[in-house]
Amino acid sequence: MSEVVATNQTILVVGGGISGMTAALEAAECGKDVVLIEKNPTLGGRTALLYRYFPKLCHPTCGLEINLRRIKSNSRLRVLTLAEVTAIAGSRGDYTATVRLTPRYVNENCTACGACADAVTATVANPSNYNLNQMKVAYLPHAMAYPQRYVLDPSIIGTPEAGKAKAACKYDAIDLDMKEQTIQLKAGAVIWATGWKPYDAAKIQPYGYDRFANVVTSVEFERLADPHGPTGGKILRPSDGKEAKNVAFIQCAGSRDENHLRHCSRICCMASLKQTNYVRESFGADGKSTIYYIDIRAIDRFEDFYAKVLADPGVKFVKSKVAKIEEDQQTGDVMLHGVDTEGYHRYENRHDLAVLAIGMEPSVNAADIPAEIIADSSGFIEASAVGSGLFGAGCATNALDVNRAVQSATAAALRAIQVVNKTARAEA
Amino acid sequence: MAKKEYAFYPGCSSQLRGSASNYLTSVNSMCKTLDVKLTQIPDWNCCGASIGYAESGELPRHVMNARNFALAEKHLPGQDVVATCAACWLNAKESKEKLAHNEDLKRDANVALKEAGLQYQGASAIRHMVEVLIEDFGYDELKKPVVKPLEGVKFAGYVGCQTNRPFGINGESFENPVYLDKLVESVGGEAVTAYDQKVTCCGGALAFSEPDKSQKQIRDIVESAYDHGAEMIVTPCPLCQANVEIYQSEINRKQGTKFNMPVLYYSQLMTVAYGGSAKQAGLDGQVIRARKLEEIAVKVVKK
Amino acid sequence: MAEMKTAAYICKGCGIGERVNAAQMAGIATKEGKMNLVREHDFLCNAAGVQMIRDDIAKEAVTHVMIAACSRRAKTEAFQFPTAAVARANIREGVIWSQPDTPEAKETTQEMADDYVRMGCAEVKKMQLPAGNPSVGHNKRILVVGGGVSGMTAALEAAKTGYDVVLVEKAPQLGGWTAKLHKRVAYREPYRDPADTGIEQMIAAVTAEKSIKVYLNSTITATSGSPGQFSIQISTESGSTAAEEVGAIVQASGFSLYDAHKLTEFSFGKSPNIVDQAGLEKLAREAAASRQPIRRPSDGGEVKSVAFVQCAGQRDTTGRHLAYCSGFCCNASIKQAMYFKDANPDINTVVIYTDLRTPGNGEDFYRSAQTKGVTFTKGKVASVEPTGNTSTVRFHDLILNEDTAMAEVDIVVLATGQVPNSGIDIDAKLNAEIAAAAGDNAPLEAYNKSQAAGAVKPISILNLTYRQGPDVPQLKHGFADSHFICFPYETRRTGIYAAGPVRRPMDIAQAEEDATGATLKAIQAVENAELGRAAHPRSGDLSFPIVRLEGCTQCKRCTVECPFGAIDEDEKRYPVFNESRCRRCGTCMGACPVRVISFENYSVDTVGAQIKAVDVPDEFSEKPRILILACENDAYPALDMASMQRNVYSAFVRTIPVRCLGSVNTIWITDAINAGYDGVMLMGCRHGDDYQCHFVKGSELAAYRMSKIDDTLKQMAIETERVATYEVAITDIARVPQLINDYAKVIEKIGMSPMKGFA
Amino acid sequence: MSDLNQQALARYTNNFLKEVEAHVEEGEWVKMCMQCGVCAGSCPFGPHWEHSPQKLFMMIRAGKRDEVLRSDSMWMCTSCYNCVVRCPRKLPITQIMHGLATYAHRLGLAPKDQPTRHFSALFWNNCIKTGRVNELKLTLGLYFKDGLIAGIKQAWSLRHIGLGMLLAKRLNPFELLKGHDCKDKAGIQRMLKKAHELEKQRRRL
Repeated sequence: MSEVVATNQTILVVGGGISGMTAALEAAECGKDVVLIEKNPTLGGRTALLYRYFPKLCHPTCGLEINLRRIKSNSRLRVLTLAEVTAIAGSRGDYTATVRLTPRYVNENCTACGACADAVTATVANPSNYNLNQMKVAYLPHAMAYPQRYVLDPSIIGTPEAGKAKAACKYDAIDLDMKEQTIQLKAGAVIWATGWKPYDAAKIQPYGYDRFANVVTSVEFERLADPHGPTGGKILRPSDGKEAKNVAFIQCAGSRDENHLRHCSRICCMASLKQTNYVRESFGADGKSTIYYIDIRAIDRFEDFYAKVLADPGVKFVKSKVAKIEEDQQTGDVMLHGVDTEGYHRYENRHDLAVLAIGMEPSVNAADIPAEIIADSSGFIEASAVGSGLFGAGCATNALDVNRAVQSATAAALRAIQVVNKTARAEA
Repeated sequence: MAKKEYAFYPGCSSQLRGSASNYLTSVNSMCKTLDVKLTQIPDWNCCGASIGYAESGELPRHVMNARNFALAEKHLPGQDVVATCAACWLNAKESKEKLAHNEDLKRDANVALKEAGLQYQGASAIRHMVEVLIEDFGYDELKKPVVKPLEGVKFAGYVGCQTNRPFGINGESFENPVYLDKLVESVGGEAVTAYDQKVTCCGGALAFSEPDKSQKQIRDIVESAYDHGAEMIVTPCPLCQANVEIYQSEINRKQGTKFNMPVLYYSQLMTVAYGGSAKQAGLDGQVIRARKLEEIAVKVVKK
Repeated sequence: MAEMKTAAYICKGCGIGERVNAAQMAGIATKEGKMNLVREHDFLCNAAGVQMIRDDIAKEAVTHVMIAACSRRAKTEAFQFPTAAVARANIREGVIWSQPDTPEAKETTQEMADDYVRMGCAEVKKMQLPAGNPSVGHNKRILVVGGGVSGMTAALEAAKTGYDVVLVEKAPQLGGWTAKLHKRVAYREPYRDPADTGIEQMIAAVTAEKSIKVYLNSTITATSGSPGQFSIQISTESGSTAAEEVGAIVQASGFSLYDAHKLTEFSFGKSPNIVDQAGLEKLAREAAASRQPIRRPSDGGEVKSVAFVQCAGQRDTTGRHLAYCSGFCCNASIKQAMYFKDANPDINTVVIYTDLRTPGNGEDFYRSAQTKGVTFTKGKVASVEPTGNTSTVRFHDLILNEDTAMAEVDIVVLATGQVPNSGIDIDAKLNAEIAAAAGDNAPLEAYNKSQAAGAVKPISILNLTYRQGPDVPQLKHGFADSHFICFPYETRRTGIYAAGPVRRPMDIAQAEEDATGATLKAIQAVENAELGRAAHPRSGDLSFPIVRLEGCTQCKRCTVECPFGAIDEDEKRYPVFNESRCRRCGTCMGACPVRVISFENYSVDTVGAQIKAVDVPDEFSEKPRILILACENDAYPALDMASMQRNVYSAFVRTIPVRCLGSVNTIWITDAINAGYDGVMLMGCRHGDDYQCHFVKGSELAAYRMSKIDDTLKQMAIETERVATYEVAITDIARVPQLINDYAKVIEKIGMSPMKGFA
Repeated sequence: MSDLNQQALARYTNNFLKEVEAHVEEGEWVKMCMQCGVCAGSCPFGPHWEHSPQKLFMMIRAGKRDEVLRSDSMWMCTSCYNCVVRCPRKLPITQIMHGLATYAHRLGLAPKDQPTRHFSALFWNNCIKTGRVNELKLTLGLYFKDGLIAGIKQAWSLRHIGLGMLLAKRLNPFELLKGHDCKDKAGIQRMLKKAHELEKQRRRL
């Protein structure tokens, strides 16, 4: 990895999700040298873990395929995975980033043939499915993983499992002696695109996410609908594997709430509207969805999509912040308690599954960003702070949908180019 | 362990032959074992309770509590004020917070207090006895003096409202606090952790004015305890204890149920576990006798 | 061009060596493939293997490389050889991972592998290394159309990046809508109060920037050329026409406010006290200028009560008004309510909404308004009735569930929406012409009639001289936007990027971000154009369509069907290709009935040869052959990933990836049928409203063409089932194998093709 | 003007909201409600409320003074604080409900026969008389609020409860004559008298 050369005309992009990939590609396709840093073993970020996008119901992996092809064919763009930026020193036009590289224990010889995975027996929770299922300790993160190279879970190093994996590899691709290393990279500008994470649902105590098996988050529900997911795309509820035909969607789970996230996470309404389609897709007329909401925020042209769902007889809308969820300890069903405030109607509704439209928070706490940034009360950073050569992109800057995240990333790429062009002109 | 001293605010119901007098009895025994010295705040007065609102208004309510603080500051300086009654604790704590965050309110309160020759600074903290046990001792410390573990007795930990909301015990959640379960386990009892009515309101404040409505609450609370196989209910709140215990017969009479579920204070469990007698544990104060505890209480401890 | 020297490399890694007979494949490459050089390797993608190929290219002068190993999607970087034409035979995912590892399957698996080697050899021999585009443009100036916040942002950002700018604004001054605002919505921490627009400073910056040339009072009368070489005609305020050369265009033509007069129930126009949001901004600016509080327009009386009617003429389900939400209006009304509250807290300000939409930190702005005493009520407004100097606002309070009213309201503000200034909608005519080119004239006649009947024609923004029409294609509701979620700037006119509210309803903050992004794309376009490189999604592709005009029949199909309007027509109706506009999808190639259009590395022959190379067993073999033409963007990856999951499918299929289903020329189908294939499956992306085709129209056009192929088949006395088209998504890892196996059963049912042995 | 217009004059104006903000404890929070309804759904006595808290807040903003102040809804509050801990806008709803009740009581608009209204007043007066609550007098006081006969009936119907408490030594019949009290009763009275005066000024009553 240390062969990565970077100068103060290089653009460093931190985060390999849709925003980071976009920023990196747009800059590289303008002819700039870019280094893309991702802390996970694969690029793709959160969108790679979504089944469909609203409002087109198209598939995130479709766009990922194109972006990966762009990355593979662009020699100006270098990608470091399992890499984390621990410090950024310097100033606009002249930064030095310290990057920690975590060992993958698999080198570039790997052909992704899968022999190591066949050989090992131990399993760990699978983060690509939000830990809803287990995976082998030698694994390809997911079918679209890039680099298309296996990973050994660090927990098996020094155990017989590691030996099994090594023995199974014909291509000398497994290197158990890999050590963590730290490298320094120069950069003229930095694009910070570390994205978002779902708010910790267990903190929303009245909904009992930590107590009731059949209360899941919207991101977990995406995995249930995805053919690559833990249920092979069948919407089965966790408690007993029963088909979840009657699903409750609870909006503002963490968002718009001074006890949790003060901001509105923007995407959750659309995500739930989208997910009602999964329910109908799977169960047809038997599929019933109920959306409990405060305000449906289907901004601009998304209104069309909202109108479509409104017209669906299988979907009910209840203007209410659900007060609490109880579990029917016999059946495992969830009972929702609350009041429909449009005319004051009290309800106690039974559902197979409750999906919390979980809020977005920045995945890296502003305080932990190893550089000078300006953050707001929710921890989102300013996209273009005056005088700085570090630019925010995507959901690190605000709660954004994919389309807006990509716009933001494209804008960030230009801002970064402006810095390195200046340096280039100065040095020319 | 070193002697711990607190300014004690027992509250009206704990007074001699008051509805929670047995609470006080057991607290005293428990504290004796734990080597805790409780000194009553001289001439303490009623907290005004939440229900007094119709005529109290804001300032008078806070002044009532400010008086108790002022007395504690004056006579027992440096000592935390400890309440055993949930309502006393809540109202005192609420007043303290209000007075701390509203200078005008504090000034007015002191103008009123002056009439009683007192002054409020806000020096002493207000804590519930449960906080003292958990924070100043901790479950492991509380385990040590146990000589008669309450083996085989199933307790439903009924937390109720006012020790739980809006302030609650540090580190506990509003919807599923577990400190009573932990206390039960630390004295060797069996906690019914799946008990799902632990934070349901017993309607205590309206027990007199809206008996039917509050008795419906009590019915849910007791029924669920039975459903989960509990033999007794344990609670930290005298109002909850009184309501949930004494109205069972009334509910039986009206609705033909056969409720006979003892309702105890955590302090009674601990007193018995620490080897205290039924009397020291105030078990004679039960309207519904806690036979199993009484049996344990009379058992001779083999040294 | 150096003479062709071909080499085939057979990899035995990842179990290929164990599952199939590599030596036999090598033999086929030599004998049938006629490869000059054939090598087997145990582990072709490792350093040694790759070096071997590099050496052959360097020392043995190999110009054409055929690699029989894993899918072209795997080890892409390792097998990149810039100086050689490269074809990949997909033996791993396409054969051994898609077939069961059983003795029974061994024979058919080997046949598959052998065929893919044959196909790879046939393809590579027809390929040429792209020589690059001869007619590239070098102009790097950026034209910005529109002098509002979006346009000025684009101009300033381009200048900052070191590019010259020409900015054309139709109004006599810069500033657009923003210049008409008193204040803007809070856009940064603490999101509490209305903020200064800063428009004057922005205008000053644009005026002061030497690299920005500003035309005011001017419109664009003609835009011709292509990225790197656009020629612009500008009619200027003096009336004279100026000419400018630019390399790329940012269209920031903004929006118009929806005409509130259409909202008769709200009595707009019946009283000066009923205004739209722009109207209130005007009042606020005048008041601020005279240091007075906002007064009642009708009589200058004191304002005691103001009502804001949200979604006025928006989110309309009756079809009479705007169907969409403009997104910015809730925050705008909150801001305007603050104008009053900040001046005098005793003024009643009531915002009547159905859903309050303040995403992100807008929630803080909403909270701030509540703190200031703005009342929000969820209700549906029925009517606004002016009487004297006040109005009564009747509405249904959705919370209290009752019909109610506010009386003696001094000012009523209607929150109307944004209507994009996107020029002329070209698609109606274009679709008619596509039909006409395919022999169906009805739609075009209908269209011409409607025009003759005097359908209102909006004014064009760009006046493109493109054959397909004067403006960029529009999406639903007239927005000149890209349809893509992942690729918001990929409009259908290469080098022309829409920015700001013309793309989607948006507020100032979003418009600034959007314009900055669009500017990058414009800059990228001029950089690519200079190098003759394709833009997204085939970024960096140096190939371009080459036409043999001598064979052309001027049928116009390529010129009307090109999704990117890359092809114009000369006076003799011959196609004129603008390579820099081209996105290399091959739709023109698929459209051409006489097959005179091809790319150097992707042509009628590169695919045709593969089809013909397959060894088709005779009708008694009970081994049908099914050709799959699969979109390389979605269907082909789906097949790969199905194999990664070891989802088994029929051994009778032979798959060829295509750039887009739009590039499929019907000759390939007839070739296949004539060659004795028993069936053809076409797999492309979803088309229609929510199309997923990366080239927008490709899969739609393919479906259109295939709907016509049935007649051809009937003429050949072939069952129509022998050609089937499928919409396939990249996630269909279980469905695709199922489709294949079901189709194999269909073929089994209708029996082997009668055409076998005639080829 | 139609009577709808007559009403409409008062509707959705600040008047009543401002009145509540001035005179009701924590009243300044009413405007912050966003009508999510979590309070309504969280209340254990919810089914007994004619108007839920969030609806009361909307009614205040809509200027429905009489309907709000004459309502017995806020008297249903059990002070369980469920609404308070769940409110996404952190409104002190319990206190607001008490505040509204207190205000309605002061204005004499609260329902005459509202039992909680009666008990609440009784409780306060009981506890300030001696500085400490006299449980027996309090109880009996409530029973006999509707006269002697009704009281005896009530007491009789609940006699076994009293008996149980008596046997458990948790009820003292002699409290009727003399119960617990504070020594400085006089001081407490003076203190509260002052406090009430100040309260009047603070709430501009």
